[in-house]
Amino acid sequence: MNVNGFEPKIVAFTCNWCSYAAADLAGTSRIHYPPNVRIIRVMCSGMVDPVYVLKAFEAGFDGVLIAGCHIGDCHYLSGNVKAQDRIATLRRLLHTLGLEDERLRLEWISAAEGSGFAETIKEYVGQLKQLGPSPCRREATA
Amino acid sequence: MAESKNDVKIGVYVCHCGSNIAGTVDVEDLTAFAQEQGSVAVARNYKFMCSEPGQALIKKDIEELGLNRVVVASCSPRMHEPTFRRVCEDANLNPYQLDMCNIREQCSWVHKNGATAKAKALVSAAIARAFYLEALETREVPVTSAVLVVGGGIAGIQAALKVADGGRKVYLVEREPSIGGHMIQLDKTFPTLDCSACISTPKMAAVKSHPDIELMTYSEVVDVQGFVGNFRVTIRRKPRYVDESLCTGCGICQEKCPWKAESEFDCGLGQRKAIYTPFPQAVPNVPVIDPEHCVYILKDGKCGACLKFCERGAVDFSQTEKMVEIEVGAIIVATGYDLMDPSAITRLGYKRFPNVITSLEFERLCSATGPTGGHITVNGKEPKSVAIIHCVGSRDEKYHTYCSRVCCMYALKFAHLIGEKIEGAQVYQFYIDMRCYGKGFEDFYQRASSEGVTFVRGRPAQVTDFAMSPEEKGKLVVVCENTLLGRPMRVPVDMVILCPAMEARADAKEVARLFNLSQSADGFLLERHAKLEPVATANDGVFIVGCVQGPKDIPDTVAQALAGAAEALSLIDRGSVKLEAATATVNEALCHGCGRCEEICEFHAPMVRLNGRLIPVSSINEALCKGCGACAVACPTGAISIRHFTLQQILAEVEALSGVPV
Amino acid sequence: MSYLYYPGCSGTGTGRECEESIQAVMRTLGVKWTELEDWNCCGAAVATGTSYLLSLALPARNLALSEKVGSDLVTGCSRCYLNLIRAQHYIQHNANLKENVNAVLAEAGIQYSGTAQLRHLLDVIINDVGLDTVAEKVTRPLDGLQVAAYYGCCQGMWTYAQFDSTEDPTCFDRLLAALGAEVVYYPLKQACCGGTLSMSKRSVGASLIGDLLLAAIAAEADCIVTACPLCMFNLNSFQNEAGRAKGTKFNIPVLFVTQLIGLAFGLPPKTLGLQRNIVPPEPLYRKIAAGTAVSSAEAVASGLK
Amino acid sequence: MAVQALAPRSEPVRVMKDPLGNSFEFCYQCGLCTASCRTAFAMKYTPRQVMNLLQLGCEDEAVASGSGLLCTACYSCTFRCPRGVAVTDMMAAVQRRNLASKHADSDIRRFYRSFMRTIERHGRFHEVEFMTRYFLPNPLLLRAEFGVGLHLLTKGKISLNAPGVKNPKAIAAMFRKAEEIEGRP
Repeated sequence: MNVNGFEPKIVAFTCNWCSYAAADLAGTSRIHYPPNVRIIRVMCSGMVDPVYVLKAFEAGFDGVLIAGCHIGDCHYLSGNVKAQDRIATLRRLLHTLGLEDERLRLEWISAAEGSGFAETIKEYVGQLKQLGPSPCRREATA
Repeated sequence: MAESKNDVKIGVYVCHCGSNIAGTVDVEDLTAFAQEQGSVAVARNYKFMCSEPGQALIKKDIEELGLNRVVVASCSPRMHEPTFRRVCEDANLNPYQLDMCNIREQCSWVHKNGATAKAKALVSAAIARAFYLEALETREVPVTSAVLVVGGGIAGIQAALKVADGGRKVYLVEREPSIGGHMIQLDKTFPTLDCSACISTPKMAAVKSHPDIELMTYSEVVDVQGFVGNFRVTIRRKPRYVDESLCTGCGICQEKCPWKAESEFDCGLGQRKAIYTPFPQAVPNVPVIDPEHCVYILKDGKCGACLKFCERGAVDFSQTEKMVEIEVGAIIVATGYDLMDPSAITRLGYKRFPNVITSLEFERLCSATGPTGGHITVNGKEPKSVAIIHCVGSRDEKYHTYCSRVCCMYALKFAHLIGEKIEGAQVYQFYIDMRCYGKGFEDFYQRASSEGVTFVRGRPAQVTDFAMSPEEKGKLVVVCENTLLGRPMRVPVDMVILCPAMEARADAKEVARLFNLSQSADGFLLERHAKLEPVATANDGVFIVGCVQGPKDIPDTVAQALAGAAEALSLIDRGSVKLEAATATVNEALCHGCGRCEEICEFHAPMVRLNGRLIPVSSINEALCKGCGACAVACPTGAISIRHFTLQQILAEVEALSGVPV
Repeated sequence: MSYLYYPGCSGTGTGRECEESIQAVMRTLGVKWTELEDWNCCGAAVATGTSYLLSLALPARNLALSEKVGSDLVTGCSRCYLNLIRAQHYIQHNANLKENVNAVLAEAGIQYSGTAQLRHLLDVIINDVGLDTVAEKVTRPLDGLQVAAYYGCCQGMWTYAQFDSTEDPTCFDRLLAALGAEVVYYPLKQACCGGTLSMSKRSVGASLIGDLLLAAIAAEADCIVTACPLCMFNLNSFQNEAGRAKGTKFNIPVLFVTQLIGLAFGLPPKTLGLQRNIVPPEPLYRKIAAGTAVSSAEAVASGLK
Repeated sequence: MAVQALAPRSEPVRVMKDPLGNSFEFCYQCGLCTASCRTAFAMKYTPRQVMNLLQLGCEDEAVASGSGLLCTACYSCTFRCPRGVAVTDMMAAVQRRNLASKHADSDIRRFYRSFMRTIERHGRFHEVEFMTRYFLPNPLLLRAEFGVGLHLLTKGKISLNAPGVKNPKAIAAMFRKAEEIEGRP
């Protein structure tokens, strides 16, 4: 279902070396995408503490995107792999909170993939519109 | 830093960037919004914040209003963070108390509606984070004034010479008995056709005689400890069984040694003795004894011809493997490439037909120092017609998807050399695309074409000895499509030269692990940035040059070698290195010394040891720490945090971002 | 272990001698199998020309049938094997395809899950029975018999990928060597025989077959051995046409692999369907008899001569 | 006769774009497929050229050429292609469209149709029925094949009553369903 006029709020943790650079490239190439996403720059996707994700949902975000370098390209060799490993357990935790899998998303976007970044955001916003507001948020408003 | 909430004075500076930002974002509204945020002492906007007047504006406020935090809302920090950090420093504010807010690349340039709202969110987040920013000290450590060069091919040689000429100590480590690498195996070099040995042997000699170069051949790096500017390297020196200090290189031992083996240097086309130097111009000109073939070693004590005949008594079977430890400030990895073994592609007949050979084997056949003394013959027969097959194992997802970059050109060179050495020889080039992109390459292409070479555009499927016509009897037949005519072709020839892919060394993985580097998908080692950091790597102080990074011709290899030398020199000549200030730090009160951080860190920065009160706690070697944050997340007690990216700071950002509606 | 056997359409017709020899040899080797019940045509080389989906669904039905029983499905026909393994492979790697195929199979009241185990006759003989066992059964070694081992194309590309090298398979050579035969160097061992072109486009088919025969003769082979009924049919039936295409006359025996194994086992030619071979194989008998120390009495008894 | 200049087309190519492996777009025209092909010499357009025509959107040209009919599906090209293009499947798709088009050689079309018809009717191949369907409309063919036919008969290699599957209707139903899902070709 698509909640009328519902605008999902997304926070994106992007690694400084690839995905943040990709977002910059999307900018320099003037590739437009919905403003629903707010970016937080971290040095590495492996730096994203589960606490940040939980906080984000608690604070009322509808989706959390963690974006890093492609596997094998990590500036810190394997930070992205660590992030990947962590996501699984984190997902289980989110389940218990009644949050759907789609609300936490992991993407590898290289510094060269400006359009890729824009596409990801477009696609994700659409997906979250289908999904509707985050349960946490619904409770908050209810 | 004991600083109470109301001591914090934040200045917010919104940049118009001409119309780049102001055209989409309502900068006045944004400034007003910023002004209302807590702890904000002043909020201003200006046409170009990065300009002189813009910078002056900020400096003035810091000094006059006593700001202790600065938020600049403009372009990407990847663009101007260094600029504004300098501004802060000039005004005696710690540069780490600046936060940049990206409202151009990530806002005004990518949104129309909602740009201002988003800008507000971003600014509020920056302000929230700025509140928790701490002053950080960038530490400096001295640099060891010596460089390790790994690999004695043309890349390693050139890098070593350049660094040594700069007056710095160089250790050059080579696995083989002599330096020279692949280049010394080549006959002539394209496109200028100068003799490979003639141009590389002087360089090799220069290495030997250079006072600042310590050459270690027949040796391998086995361990690397430490960090940028301060590496501790362990080198294994294999027993040569010949005392380098005594040997005069007279060669009597090789003459008298009765035991033969296939010559690696001649690709197995020729033979060498059990005690040997790979080739006459070897550097050092000191033989090694190959324990696999020396009967004195195999059947203890029998033979010993070399012992008897060496007047200097340099032969010394009592030698054993030695470990040497050295300290260097920078490392240049130049371990080169392997040539793919084309027998994997059985249909091309390599190893089945003696007259199907690889490019390197052909180089040896052509070379005056080679097994045939420079006569192009197989089993004593001189070919009257030769097929040269390009892209063997290159540009082929079954083997290597990349282009090996040098084959087109040396294939043209081969055609020329054959024409030179064999009267009226017919040469066929089987190519897919002729890639002659380098300086003077196209001219060489033209020249070769004018010398009666036949070009057939098509990737051959097969090299067979099945004759379908009298002309094909007793010949090798190359089966392909002439793609320009769209006609299948069968070309009978006397010799086939395969141009196999240049591939990553078989032990590239171990090398990567040893020096803490990453490999790209094709197996070659990965540079830090494909364009702007071509020889630097993810591991500060370690540089990769030549074919270890990817297929290259000699000019490109040398250019990289010199770039590596420049990087190494600029690093050690600085005398000290600034260490990343945004590193991990341990709160001993919370640490249980569980060692989870030790396990997860790729850079061996954390180490658990007993503290003053003999409690096991983790401590971070800031010189090694890259500030990636892996340990902080892994730490079960939250004892570890990353400076400049603390839990507080990021949670504050999240909180603030959620505050402003989309 | 016991197998399910998929004879394929040629077994009752053009490939009858292949079928007969397969049965005879497997009996001798003590391999237990039952025929796949209610099997259907795999679509041969023709279904692809009509419908992509059918070219997968027809073989898939047989795979599905075998799944019900649960034992390995064996076939001695390369084309059948190719179609079966192709279907298995494609369906496994394309969910959408699997859906469509099962939609088609539903019409026949059956579904394919993907658990079927497919085996090639050679695979079973060489890797399950084992060459040692084969060698033990040899009573009339093929000493001095020069054989051109013709692997065939789709075999080379698909079959051998499963249990041998794709580009340069050798299992055939090993098998024939175990029989005492001398495998000659046959450069066209993986060149395609033209499949149905021999019928649908004679001029082309005949010339392809001609090359194969020429190569075998050039290699001084006494006979060609194949493991594919279609190759068998082509190389036997069109030697005149091939001769015309190449301006020569051909008369070289072409045997199905199990026919030659059978001879080495001393089985009577009739049980191996050798009388059905279009090019008379008799010259080989003499050669075999000569090459081995068998009394003419035995030879007569076993029908050699 | 003047050769008409070839112009690239924009309409989408209809041959199967979803084979296992890459589609023709990935082809870089090295010709390894053709070089590996035993029948390419007889094709108007070699496999590589067929891929090129598809890349140019000139599918009809490829279909009309009938090159697809000469593919024996030996898969050498597919297994060797350096870009992983499923050449064999592409050729088969072109072949399908040719057989369904006005360009089809009537004998070849009948060869395929007769073959599939016997399978549709019996679930298995049925020599006699096939031969009747295939040869009767063109007695010349029959004469050409007479020698072989005779051989087969005398050697007892033509079964006059080959058993079919238990329920041929089910097979026929499969044929219809496939057509319904795919449309033709």
